Amino acid sequence: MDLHSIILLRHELLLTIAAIGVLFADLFVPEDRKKSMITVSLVVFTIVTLVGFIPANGGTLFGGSFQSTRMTDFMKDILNLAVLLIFLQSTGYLSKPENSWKVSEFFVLIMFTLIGMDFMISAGDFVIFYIGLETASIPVAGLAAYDRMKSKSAEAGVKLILLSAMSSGVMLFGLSLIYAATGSIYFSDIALQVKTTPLIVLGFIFFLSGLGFKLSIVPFHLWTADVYEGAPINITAFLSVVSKGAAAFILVIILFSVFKNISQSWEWILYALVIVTITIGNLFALRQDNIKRFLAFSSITQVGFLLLGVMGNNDIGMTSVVYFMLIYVFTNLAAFGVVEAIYNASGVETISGYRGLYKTNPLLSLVMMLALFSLAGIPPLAGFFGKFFLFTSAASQGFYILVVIAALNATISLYYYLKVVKAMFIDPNDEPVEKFRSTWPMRISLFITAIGIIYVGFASNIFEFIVSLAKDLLH
Amino acid sequence: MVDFSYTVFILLIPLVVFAITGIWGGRWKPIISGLLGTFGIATIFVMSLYTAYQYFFVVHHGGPYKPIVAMNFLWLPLTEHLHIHMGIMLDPISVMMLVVVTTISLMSHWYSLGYMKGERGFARYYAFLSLFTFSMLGLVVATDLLQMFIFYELVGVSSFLLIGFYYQKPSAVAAAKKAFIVTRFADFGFLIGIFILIYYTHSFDFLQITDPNTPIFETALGKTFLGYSALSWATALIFMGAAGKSAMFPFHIWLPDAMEGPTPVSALIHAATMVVAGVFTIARLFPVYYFFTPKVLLMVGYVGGFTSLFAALIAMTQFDIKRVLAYSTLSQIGYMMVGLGVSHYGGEEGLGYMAAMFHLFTHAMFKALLFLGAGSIIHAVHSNLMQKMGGLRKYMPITHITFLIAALAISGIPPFAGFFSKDEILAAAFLHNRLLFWVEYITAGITAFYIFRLYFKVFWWKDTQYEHTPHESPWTMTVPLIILATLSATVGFVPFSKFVSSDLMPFEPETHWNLVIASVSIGLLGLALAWLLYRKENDLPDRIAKALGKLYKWTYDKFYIDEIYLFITKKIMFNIIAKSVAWFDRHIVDGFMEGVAVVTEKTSEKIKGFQSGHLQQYAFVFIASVIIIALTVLYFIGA
Amino acid sequence: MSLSEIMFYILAAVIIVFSILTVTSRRVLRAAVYLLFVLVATAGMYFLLNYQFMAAVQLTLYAGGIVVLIIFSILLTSHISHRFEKPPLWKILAGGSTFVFGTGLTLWVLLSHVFTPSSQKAMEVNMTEIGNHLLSLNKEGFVLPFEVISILLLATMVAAIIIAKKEDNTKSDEI
Amino acid sequence: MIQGIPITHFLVVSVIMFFVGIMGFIIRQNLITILLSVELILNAVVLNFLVFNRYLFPHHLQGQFFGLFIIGVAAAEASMAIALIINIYRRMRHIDPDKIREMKY
Amino acid sequence: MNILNLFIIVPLLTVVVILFSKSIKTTRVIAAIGMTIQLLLASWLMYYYLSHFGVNDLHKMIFVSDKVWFPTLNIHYAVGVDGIAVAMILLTAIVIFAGVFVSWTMENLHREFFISLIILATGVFGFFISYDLFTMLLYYELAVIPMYLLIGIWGSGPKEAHAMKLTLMLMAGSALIIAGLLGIYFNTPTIDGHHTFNMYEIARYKIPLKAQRLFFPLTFVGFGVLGALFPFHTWSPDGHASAPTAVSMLHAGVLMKLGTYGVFRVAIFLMPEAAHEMGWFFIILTATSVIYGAFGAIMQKDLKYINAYSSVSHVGMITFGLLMMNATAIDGAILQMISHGIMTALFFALIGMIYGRTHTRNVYEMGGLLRVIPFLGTMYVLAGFASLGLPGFSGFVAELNIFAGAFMHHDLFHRVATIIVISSIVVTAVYILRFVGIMLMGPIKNEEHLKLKDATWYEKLSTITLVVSMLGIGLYPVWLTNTILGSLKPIMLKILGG
Repeated sequence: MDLHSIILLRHELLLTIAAIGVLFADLFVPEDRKKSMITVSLVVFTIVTLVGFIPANGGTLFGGSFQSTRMTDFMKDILNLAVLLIFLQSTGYLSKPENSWKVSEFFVLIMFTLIGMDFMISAGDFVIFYIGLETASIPVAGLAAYDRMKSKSAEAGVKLILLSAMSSGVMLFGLSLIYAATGSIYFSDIALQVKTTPLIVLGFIFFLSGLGFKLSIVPFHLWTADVYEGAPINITAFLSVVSKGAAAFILVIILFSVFKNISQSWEWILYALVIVTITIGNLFALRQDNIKRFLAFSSITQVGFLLLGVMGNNDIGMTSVVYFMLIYVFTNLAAFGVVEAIYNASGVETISGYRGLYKTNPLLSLVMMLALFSLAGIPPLAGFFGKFFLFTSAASQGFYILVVIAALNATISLYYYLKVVKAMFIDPNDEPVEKFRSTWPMRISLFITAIGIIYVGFASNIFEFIVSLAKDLLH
Repeated sequence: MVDFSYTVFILLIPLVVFAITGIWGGRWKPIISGLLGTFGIATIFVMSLYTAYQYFFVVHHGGPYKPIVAMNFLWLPLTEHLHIHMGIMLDPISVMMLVVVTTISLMSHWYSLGYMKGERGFARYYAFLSLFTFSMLGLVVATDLLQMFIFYELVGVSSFLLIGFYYQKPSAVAAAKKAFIVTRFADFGFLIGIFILIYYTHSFDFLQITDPNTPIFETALGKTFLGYSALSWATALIFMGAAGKSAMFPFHIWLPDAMEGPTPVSALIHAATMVVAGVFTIARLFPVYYFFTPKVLLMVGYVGGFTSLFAALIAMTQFDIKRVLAYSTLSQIGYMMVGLGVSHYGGEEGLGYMAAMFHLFTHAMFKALLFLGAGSIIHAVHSNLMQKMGGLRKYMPITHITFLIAALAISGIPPFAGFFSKDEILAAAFLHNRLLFWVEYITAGITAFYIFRLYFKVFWWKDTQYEHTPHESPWTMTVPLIILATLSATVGFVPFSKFVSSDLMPFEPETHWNLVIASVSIGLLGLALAWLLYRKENDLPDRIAKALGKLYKWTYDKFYIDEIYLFITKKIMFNIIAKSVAWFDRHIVDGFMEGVAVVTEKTSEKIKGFQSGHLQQYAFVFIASVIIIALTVLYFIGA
Repeated sequence: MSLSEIMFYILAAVIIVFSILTVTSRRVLRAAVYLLFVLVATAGMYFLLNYQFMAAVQLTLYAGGIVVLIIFSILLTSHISHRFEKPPLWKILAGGSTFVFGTGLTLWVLLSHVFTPSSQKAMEVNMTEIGNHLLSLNKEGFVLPFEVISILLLATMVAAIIIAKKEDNTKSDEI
Repeated sequence: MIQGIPITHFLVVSVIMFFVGIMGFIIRQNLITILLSVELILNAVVLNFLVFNRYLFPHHLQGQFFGLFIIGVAAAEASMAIALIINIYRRMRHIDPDKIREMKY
Repeated sequence: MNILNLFIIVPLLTVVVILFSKSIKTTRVIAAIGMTIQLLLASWLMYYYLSHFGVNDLHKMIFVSDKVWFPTLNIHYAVGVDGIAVAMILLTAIVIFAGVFVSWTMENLHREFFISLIILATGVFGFFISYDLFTMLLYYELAVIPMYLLIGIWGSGPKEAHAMKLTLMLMAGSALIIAGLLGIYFNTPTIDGHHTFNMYEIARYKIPLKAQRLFFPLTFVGFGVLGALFPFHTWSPDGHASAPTAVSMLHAGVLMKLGTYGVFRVAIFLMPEAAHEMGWFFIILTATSVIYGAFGAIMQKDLKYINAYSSVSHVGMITFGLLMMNATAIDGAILQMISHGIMTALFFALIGMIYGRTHTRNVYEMGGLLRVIPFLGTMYVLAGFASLGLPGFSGFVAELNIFAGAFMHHDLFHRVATIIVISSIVVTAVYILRFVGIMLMGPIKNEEHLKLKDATWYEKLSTITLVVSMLGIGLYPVWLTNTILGSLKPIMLKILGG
């Protein structure tokens, strides 16, 4: 291992060191002072995040198994940032007495998961991809059941682990078929061999379904709502932002590079999937009262939009996906942050419980409104830009009808986002959530997300930066 | 060459007066507004007379009376070549109208100082009068059709405002609405007529289109629709507008109701000036009608003839004195239309044209007088109904005498003004269209009958016991009456054909003595009949009415034209169309949009079973979807 | 028919029969044991295919590790004599149809695909080779997955601990 | 490769095993048996990889290693699943998938 | 800095300052100051334009500035105005100015109200100053969304449902717009192959007819929804009825014009060939809007519904005029945008004021109000006259241009449609006079109404501003038509040149 390899692997190595460091540090902290691990972990992870931003050129390691590009680095930075925000938001939750004994584990597990994602993103062959994927999902099942005293949480965990095991089984079966047809597990080799034969297409569909499961694309999404509802809010946020972000990114990479030759096929598959994903996500989100479940379906819809970008199948497509992910990090985490803050203060996690929130907690309501409007794609918030570029990307391939369908669905989504806004701002309530002060880390995270929501859309330099990264990666 | 540009003040002064009294009138004493208005009108009256003098005796002494555009500015460019100008065009008829309008307006203003004294909204009243005067003057001096249309609308709205002056009286409100809407409907035709004209000729400037030798109508004449040339349709539609303003059948219904307005308003607007705007329009476009669409001109004549007879018949049976006068107005305007309809072009041939204008002129004087006299009576008796009057000659001598003069004038008894003009119309009809001649001839008799029926019932009949003894009106009211009576008695001697003619050349009309005798005798016949029936209280009229039975009733109920209109508006337009549109909009269109939402919600409810919470079902959906997608894709890639 | 062929068909039959029994048996412990048979038979297949290392891993890790773990958990959660109810009809229909269609579709695709067995010389699969590959940093080397999977296992351990650990402050069950 | 046995025979076995696993996942009445089905699925996949490697690409070991790692991951997955199932059992005193439906719609 | 950016910066600054306001008194004063500056700016802009371009000059965009924003997609932040935009900006400034004064006593959540209102106006200003399609879309949606809060929080009646309906229908429209804009973007055959959102750049090329056939209807209907195109108008009566006064004013007065302006600038200007080809269908729709709206108004009881249906009718006339594709009719349509904007704002302002006094909007519960509130009554009558197209008010000028232009179309179908549309002037007169008669005239129906007070100074200020604007256009329209016609010249070249 020379210095260069270390630089290429810096995200993963740092995270590993940090995770194991925290794990060890935990051994030396007495039972009654476990809370201090929160601070320690936050500091450690902030350093990890910041160091990740040090620019470096890409390269490959391990004979092509590990591919680091500026784009993957950037994506890892986004994920780090998202996780940092989640950590900031989770302090209140972790400070509760029933969680104090497992504080470090929370951080460690998430960091391990993150390592898995980083490897998945940088994967150059399907073995690394698969192991990264599993590393990114198995511990999450444990985290979903983190509130182990709650039956909902337990249910979430078991549903996630069993279904994810099955889906990875299906995905592996697909990979085996692709291996049979191409004779390799390396992306670069497969890309040369892929052509439209039934075997490959079948393998591809099996593979796609597995990835679709992680991304919760309809009809592989059914676990999403239940797990999101049952898991602790931070984990829900993690699942909906970080897991999904990583999966979306690797989907783009694999589709654009490995399966480029059969794009004719996957574009039409995605076409159908986009429509059902957006529509079903919308139809289910309409009726939800539990805010987490609501955000689950909303995130399904958002993934549908994200696939529009994938359909672009060019650097604009990739850029729009990554850009959207960046925006999505801020937007969704703002929403989850508010949900978390309110839940910690009052235990309310239903939309009907949010009635009259503006009267008592105006700032939180405003952040929530910003987040929801951004999710709905209302200018000048970042979500508008993100969504517009996704549409642009799909339109660049001539899928105008799809854009119309998607945009009309965005209108339906606006309906339910507005329902939340309505609950907070318009509906009267005799007993609204009482006025409370959220923790400082929570405030910081909400502040960062709010700034992100407002600023990222206008910041064309970010977009252009991603474009240059995408060009690097794809050409 | 005399500079006529000062004529712009004839328009501007009333406008300014309107603005001032309209905005600040409520703040100061009412009488100030009245005086301001009256003096304003007096000024422009003088200016109009001066203009007439200049035009007829200085500039064009002895004719031909070429039109003069005194002022013109671009108001609105429609296309690159088609611009709407606002301007002042002086030609014989517009100068004549300037005089008529300012005269009657002045009289009305003056008269109103007494008549409207103490009314709430006195300033408003004068503001509206000024507005009307401005609009009417703008109409008569219009240089192009669209300017005319614009002022058509403006006189319409002034008329609306003035009819609805007593806006707290529901009947006044209804009448105002009716007047406006009926004329608006006619204006709709007018506008389309103008557009058809523009479409084919690319011109609506009077100077261009009224040139008898103009070539611009060729395409319009070439295109036909339902057997008539496009130009015919245009002119017919323009006549529709004219008929609306002039209350020709079937647009006449608004005029009797318009009597809800203050009486001086009826005198000014609904007798002398605005209602003849239609006649004026036809006269203005006379060469177009005569040379290019003679059939339409004939139609104008027939509509006029029918209206005049029809209205005269109704006038015989009415008891509201203002309504009698209103129907009389209809009838007289019908005369003017007949005059135009039967007229030919040039010199003696164009007698009808000249006669129509002449009748317009004289009619303005005597009809205004009749109305103001009626106003004076109403002022004294506080009622409009003949049944509540009688024997008034003792109480109101000046009113009585002036009214009698006017009645004689309208009956066509020499030497009063009406005689000359009506006789010339009859002569023209006699020369060119016998049918119309006979219609008008009979109408002349009926006219004399109903006006003297009115006269006798009000001033003779019986000695009614009044709650408050009626007394003669103040001088502010009687002086205008006297002035107008003088005019009614004398203006017949104006050598009108020297000034106004169809081809702008003065001419000397022949006198048809046989016609003169005939027309005077039928007038006297009517007068005598009225004398017989109504001089003293008796029950003969009632018995006659009974004997006529249905016929009388129909006439009394104005041949149910109002009811037909009501049926069309209330039943068809409101109840059928508007209600069904409202229903359709709420239930079908909006229902569809709501339906989309409901269907979405319902679907959402229906498919919730997919999210059953059941682990294994999720797995099944997962696998089944994979298989289905695979099958579909494999089918499509042709495996 | 050679010995290996006979072996193959026996193993295949065992795998298929016991697979089906695994998912149809109404006694959970038996199902686990049937699974064990399947796994062992699969290991036999690996031997046939000349993958001794994999067979060994299969036997130790899968048959030895996982199944034992599962059996323990069965003992924790069920009574041995307990027979569960028959699955409801919709499950049978759903499961059966997925099986039929899934197998049909996949086999149709696989059987219609012309696999051309490689004529290249087979690589020796001995422990040295495997060791070399596992520690190689180059292509065909698997040191990275090897490292990552260790992280995965560590993470799983930690996660399993927080799930399964008894809490001091809560009254635990008899488990 | 084994003389006399075509690759397709292996594939039939693995495919049947795979879909039996899937079927089992859907029909079983007990979370642990569902886990057993998952193991069947993964086992079938591993077999697949090995067969392909041996028959089609005997010159490298990629399939074998993939299979190896799948077994490793499967072990982790299984232990995690068992931990969670036991957790469920503690909460609910049963592990019947039909009754674990607190969250739905 | 480009002067046009002030139209964005001033409102935003106002919003920021309002954030620190403590009471309604300071809030409204700040808002009033901000919007007065805005009005002055707009007037100055108009003056500047008039003084620089005569009738026969070559009209150009002024204050053009173009900054690259997203270079990869060639998205620019491009601002610049021609005469039409200047006129629309002036309209917006007038209406928002009046709107602030109408909301003078908005006690409930005053800061939030004024902020939302001003953000709404910012969106509108932004839409009119920009000529990059992306920026336009951005501002367009920015203008639409505060409506939800404004109606939902400060509205009346079933406000939530109506606000939702309005927002969703408009956003559905904008969904179509997005697809349409992207279609235009990707189908413009630029020489260098770089796609562009620059409207004037696109106008230099001919989008292939096949693409136009898809994207013309998309953009037309998309913008048409905001222009209350039949049958997508149903948000308008409900939304307007529930909205607070200033919002109704701004929405009917200005926001609906965004729709028609978009129809003109995007659908027709960029895809004239399709507009020629498919125009007939939309002419049927718009003509239906005109007549249908007018008849729909007759049977209404609620003042706001009456005006909303009337707006459907009048705005239908705008799109109708635009579809006639000749300078006169389009000139008329743009005049109508301005005229209807002012007129309907006046209507809604008066309705709000009357409602504030009588606490009912049901016309049948009112009567004879002219006597107790003469100022408001008179203003209402004036607004009515403007609405029915009386000469002297702006409505007449606009309608005359539309009708004349439309009737000059060489195709018989267009002329027949025109006649149908013209007939609406009669129906309009019917319902306007009917309701004026019922509400303002006649005897007083409710004794309570005798105690009503007439307008306060701020009410007078806002209504007089609007009336004066109406008269300013109506009495002497040439200044405005010259501005519009001059700016139309280059546009007509594209539209007619094909």
